[in-house]
Amino acid sequence: MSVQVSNKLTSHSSSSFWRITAFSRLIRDPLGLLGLVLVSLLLIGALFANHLTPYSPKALDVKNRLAAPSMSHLLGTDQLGRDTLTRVLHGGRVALQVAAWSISIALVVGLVLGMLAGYGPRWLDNCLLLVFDAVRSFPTIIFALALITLTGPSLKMVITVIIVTSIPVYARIVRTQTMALKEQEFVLAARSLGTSWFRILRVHFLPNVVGPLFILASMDIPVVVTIESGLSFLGMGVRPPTASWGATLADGYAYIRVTPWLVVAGGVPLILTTLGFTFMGEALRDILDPRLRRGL
Amino acid sequence: MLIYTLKRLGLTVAIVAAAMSILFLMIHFVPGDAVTLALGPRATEDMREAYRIKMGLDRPIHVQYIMFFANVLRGDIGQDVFSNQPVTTIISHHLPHTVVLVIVSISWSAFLGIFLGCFSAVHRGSLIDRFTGVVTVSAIAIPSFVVSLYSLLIFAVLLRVLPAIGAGEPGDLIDQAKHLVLPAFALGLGWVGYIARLVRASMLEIMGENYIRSARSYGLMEYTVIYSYALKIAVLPTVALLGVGVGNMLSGALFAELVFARPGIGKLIYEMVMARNFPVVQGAVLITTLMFVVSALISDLINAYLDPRVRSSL
Amino acid sequence: MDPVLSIRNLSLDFATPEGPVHALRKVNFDVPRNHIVGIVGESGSGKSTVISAAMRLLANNAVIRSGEVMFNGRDILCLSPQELRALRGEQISMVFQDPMTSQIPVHTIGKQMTDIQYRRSTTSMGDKRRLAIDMLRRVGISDPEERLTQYPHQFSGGMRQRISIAMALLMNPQLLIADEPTTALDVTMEAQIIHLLRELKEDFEGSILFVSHNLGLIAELCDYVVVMYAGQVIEKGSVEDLFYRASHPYTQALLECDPARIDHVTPTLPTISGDVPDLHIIPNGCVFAPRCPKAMDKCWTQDAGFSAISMQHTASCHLLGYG
Amino acid sequence: MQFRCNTLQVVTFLAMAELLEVDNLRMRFRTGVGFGARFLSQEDDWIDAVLDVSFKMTTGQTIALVGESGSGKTTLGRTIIGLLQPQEGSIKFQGTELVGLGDRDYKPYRRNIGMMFQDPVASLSPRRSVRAQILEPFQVHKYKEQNMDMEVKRLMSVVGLPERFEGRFPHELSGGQARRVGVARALALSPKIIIADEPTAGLDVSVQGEVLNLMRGLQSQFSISYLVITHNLPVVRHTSDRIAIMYLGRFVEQGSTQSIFNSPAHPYTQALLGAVPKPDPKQRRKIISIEGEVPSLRLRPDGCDFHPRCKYAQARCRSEPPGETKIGSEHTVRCHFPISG
Repeated sequence: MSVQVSNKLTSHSSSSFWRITAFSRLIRDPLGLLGLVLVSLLLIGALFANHLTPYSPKALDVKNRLAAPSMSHLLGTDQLGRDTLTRVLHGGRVALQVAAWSISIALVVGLVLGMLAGYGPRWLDNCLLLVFDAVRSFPTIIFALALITLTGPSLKMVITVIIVTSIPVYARIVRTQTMALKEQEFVLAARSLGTSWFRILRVHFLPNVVGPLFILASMDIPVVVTIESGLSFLGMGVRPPTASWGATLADGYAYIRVTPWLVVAGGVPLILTTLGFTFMGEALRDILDPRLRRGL
Repeated sequence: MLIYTLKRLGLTVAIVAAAMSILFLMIHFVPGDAVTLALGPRATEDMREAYRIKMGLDRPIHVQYIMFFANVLRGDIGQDVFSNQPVTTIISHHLPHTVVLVIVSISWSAFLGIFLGCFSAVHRGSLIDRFTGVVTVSAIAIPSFVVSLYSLLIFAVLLRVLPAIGAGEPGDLIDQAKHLVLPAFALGLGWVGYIARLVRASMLEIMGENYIRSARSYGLMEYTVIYSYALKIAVLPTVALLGVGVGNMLSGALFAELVFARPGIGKLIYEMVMARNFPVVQGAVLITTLMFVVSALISDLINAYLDPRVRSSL
Repeated sequence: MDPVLSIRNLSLDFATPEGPVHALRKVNFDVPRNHIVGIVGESGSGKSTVISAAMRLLANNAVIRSGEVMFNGRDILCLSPQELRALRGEQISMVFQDPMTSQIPVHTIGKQMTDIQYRRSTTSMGDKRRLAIDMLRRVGISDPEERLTQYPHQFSGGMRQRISIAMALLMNPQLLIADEPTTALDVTMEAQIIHLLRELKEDFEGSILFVSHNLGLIAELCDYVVVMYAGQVIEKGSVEDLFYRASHPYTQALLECDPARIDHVTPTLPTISGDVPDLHIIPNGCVFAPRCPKAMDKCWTQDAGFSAISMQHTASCHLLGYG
Repeated sequence: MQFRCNTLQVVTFLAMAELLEVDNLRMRFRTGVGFGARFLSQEDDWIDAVLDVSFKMTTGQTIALVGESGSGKTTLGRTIIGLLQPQEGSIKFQGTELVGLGDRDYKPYRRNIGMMFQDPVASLSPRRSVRAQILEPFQVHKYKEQNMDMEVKRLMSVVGLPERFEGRFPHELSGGQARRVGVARALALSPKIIIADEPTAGLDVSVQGEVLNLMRGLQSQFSISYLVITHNLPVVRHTSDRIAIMYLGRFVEQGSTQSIFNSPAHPYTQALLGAVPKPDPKQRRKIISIEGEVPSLRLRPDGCDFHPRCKYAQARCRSEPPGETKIGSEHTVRCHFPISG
């Protein structure tokens, strides 16, 4: 018994040791540190959006419309006089919400389908692959537009579209990894013991597949944020008056010859977010799994 | 190569069929009434009934499914609700603008991307390599529609050096080219990053391969080793990626066309979505999907042809 | 006559996150002209590192601490990249372990073989092809004319190793380095390649530096043998010296362990107990002391240095110091 | 109930049935060329990786399957352990037919046959500790949880692994240590047979002896039978009782180790023995015993499989495949003109 305890202790301490070195290596990499800072700022901004500015994102102030940045409105106001900084902070909230929901759902479904395709019988693999490839062959935004034409725009539809179009990407990555693992001797060893396919997938495949997948998924956050703001830019995402970076950019586009500030205020946080997540994701990937290649 | 080509063709047909099926299912099972969508809420019940019969919507679903395929095979992908023109006609007016934009964008980004990727792989770890690394990652991370907006803001609104709106005068090639610069820049920028990084990564991987070590052990010129041997292998995955790139660019083109008011297929789709003209939207989705699948097919075949391991097989 | 290759006092570290690994320490040996020298050792002995250093094909994290690699009187470690390139292929050439990955997959054998001859600027393309064909025929490839238009993947492992040898010998080098050239091959093919190497050595009047862990192959092919353990040379001499008069306890143990050398069928095979030392820390005394059955007190504290047993035969062991 | 009956039958059969009896086994594969190629090429898309293989194994015996790459020795091992379903033939364990059993019926027999895979490290699940690897067989076969700690410790001490290795992961082990974990896992359910695929591949000479001695010790302790798949003839000579030489999926010769080494009857066996270099500079070979390479299974020659490389081939060898001929007690050869020693 005592041996077991001490074992757990050693294995636990070794894994947390590993996490500490990974973190310290992340902050020692300048770009990784920059990414971490940007992502933290975004998270803080989104979490405390209600408290960071005195304004409400929906409060109109028509007298002060399209104001340039000033001390009272740090990023100016939009065509309805709403405080742009407040709307940007709340827009970040929407973006993160969409990313969190859609990626986590797509990840789970993609993981299951990918492992089934990779480990299951050939016909199942072929069927799933065909569906994956068919879904992937729709240009994402155009597919989203067609779907939203039918249902009408909403945040839920944005999430649905992202889930549907990301599942094949994750599933294909998991499938490739599963196929590679399938031929490894440790899987043959497990099968020769009479291990059930479910146990093989759960005990032997999952831990090997999940790690790289998480890194890839974290690098997908910018893509998802881009799609959300892109659809909102087209008026196909969140409904007004909810704040979104895309909506701010759309307003800015409409008034681009009047004031550049709206376009700047909508675009800069979007760029910083995508850069932040990308830098952090790349640094993490290089630290944790340098051989990982993005399977486009 | 013959077998590979046939297999790849068969797969393409299967993918297109599957994609069409998904589209069909989506139209019929997603909540929302196609008739109301097509005619608007003010249409009378008679008009609705007439439309249903005209479109075959009164028939059983499997008949509709077969009709859908049969019509597409005949080249009939529906009619514009308002003008009653065939959708194909409308699309054919807009398509060339998009095709030109996508081809120009992918070309310049492939050209620059391969050069940058190769350059930073050869000078691995140097300052230039690190700088290129940051620039390329940033190029990937920044959404193309934000690039469109910002380049519009900077070059067309603030500096006024390039035209902002439209595709240029028909027949005036120089004017058309000028109108192409900003959209093609916005669309291609991210892909410069993608391609550069892919080429750099595969170059580095290949430079560590045993065959490069043996080539060096024979005392070959570094030029031969890098450009005739390593780069030739490193561009193979890039070629395969370009097909996917075209597909992704079709999405990006929608924003670029919208921002720069370029009358391509993306702008058409957006306008038709806004006008709730579903047959045109559906037709455009089909056409763009087909373009995606075909470009992936072409790039795969080129890739296979460049790789003697595939070319020399049956 | 001076040796074609002479490695003098070579010490080399690999930088790793856990600190430097002292992969080679004071390695000394010569490759005489027109002879075959074998380096034998187990995994981690540094035998592959020595030849990578000799070809200057080291990994990026390798740091040369001291020493020289003299080839025809010039130190390879001091050559400029241009001088090095002029040497490689033309005077020193190498055959690698894995034939399946040693040729460029996207060019024909013919193109690769004419590329190697780029320095023969006065030779016409047709002559270069003819030279390539002759060389392929020489290494036992049938229909060489036709084979020139084929790609590496169209050959089997044994054929590809023959082609590698042909490519290495194309410019008539004075020294051929072969790094475990038969490890990836089946035993019947191994015998053919070894036979081929011996024949070629007679034809080309060059030297071969042959690296292997297989004592059978060393005995079969080599004139001189260098035994390495944990990054050091521990014994060297003629092949007869090593196989009949092994003086270092490690060499003796290695010979004892080889099942092919045990005449009577035995249920229990001899082994060397213990593990190869961690090369992050250089031991004070003999590297083999922790596993040596004859280790004495001073083996743990003092380096033995080399003792000559005969003209060419030396070994590094305290036991020899006292004759 | 039925299962219990079966066990009883097995027990009564024990006295008369062989431990393992393989008869006329054939394992075919469809080659990867796929759908399109079948119409466009004339190549036969079925290949026989194992063909006409028959042998028997008794308790406590070590049989070595010797062959070059492509000889089908690994496929044969994987067929016997039930990873592949053969097209023809039978595999009987203590009289019970294993071919054609469903997964559920097969499972009770799996604990009787253990397997050690070729690559010591890669055959261990990369993210599981040594302890979890050794426990795996018990968990799969639903053994009760009690005393599992004891069991793991016992197995580790049997294979000579110190207890501190329990929490280590495969990448933290050396080849020899990983090999011991593999042995412990194969041994866990007290099997009667262990199939060992290249047990010494990738190990240094000084370490391979340790692994072989360990296997030998376990054999005398637990009366295990080994089926050793290998290409290493010098090792086989010391460790096995019987040898089967495989070429293109067939047993070309099988017999006791002594008779195979002393009087090889098949030209291929002779060539194989002749190809092993002698670690003795005085015994250098002047001629090569065999030319050419093992052909692809897809291009199996007519007649005798070996005739294109055979020094003694005659007209009959080119047309008529030889059957298995008995040339001594327990010594058979598949050759029209066996070499008489």
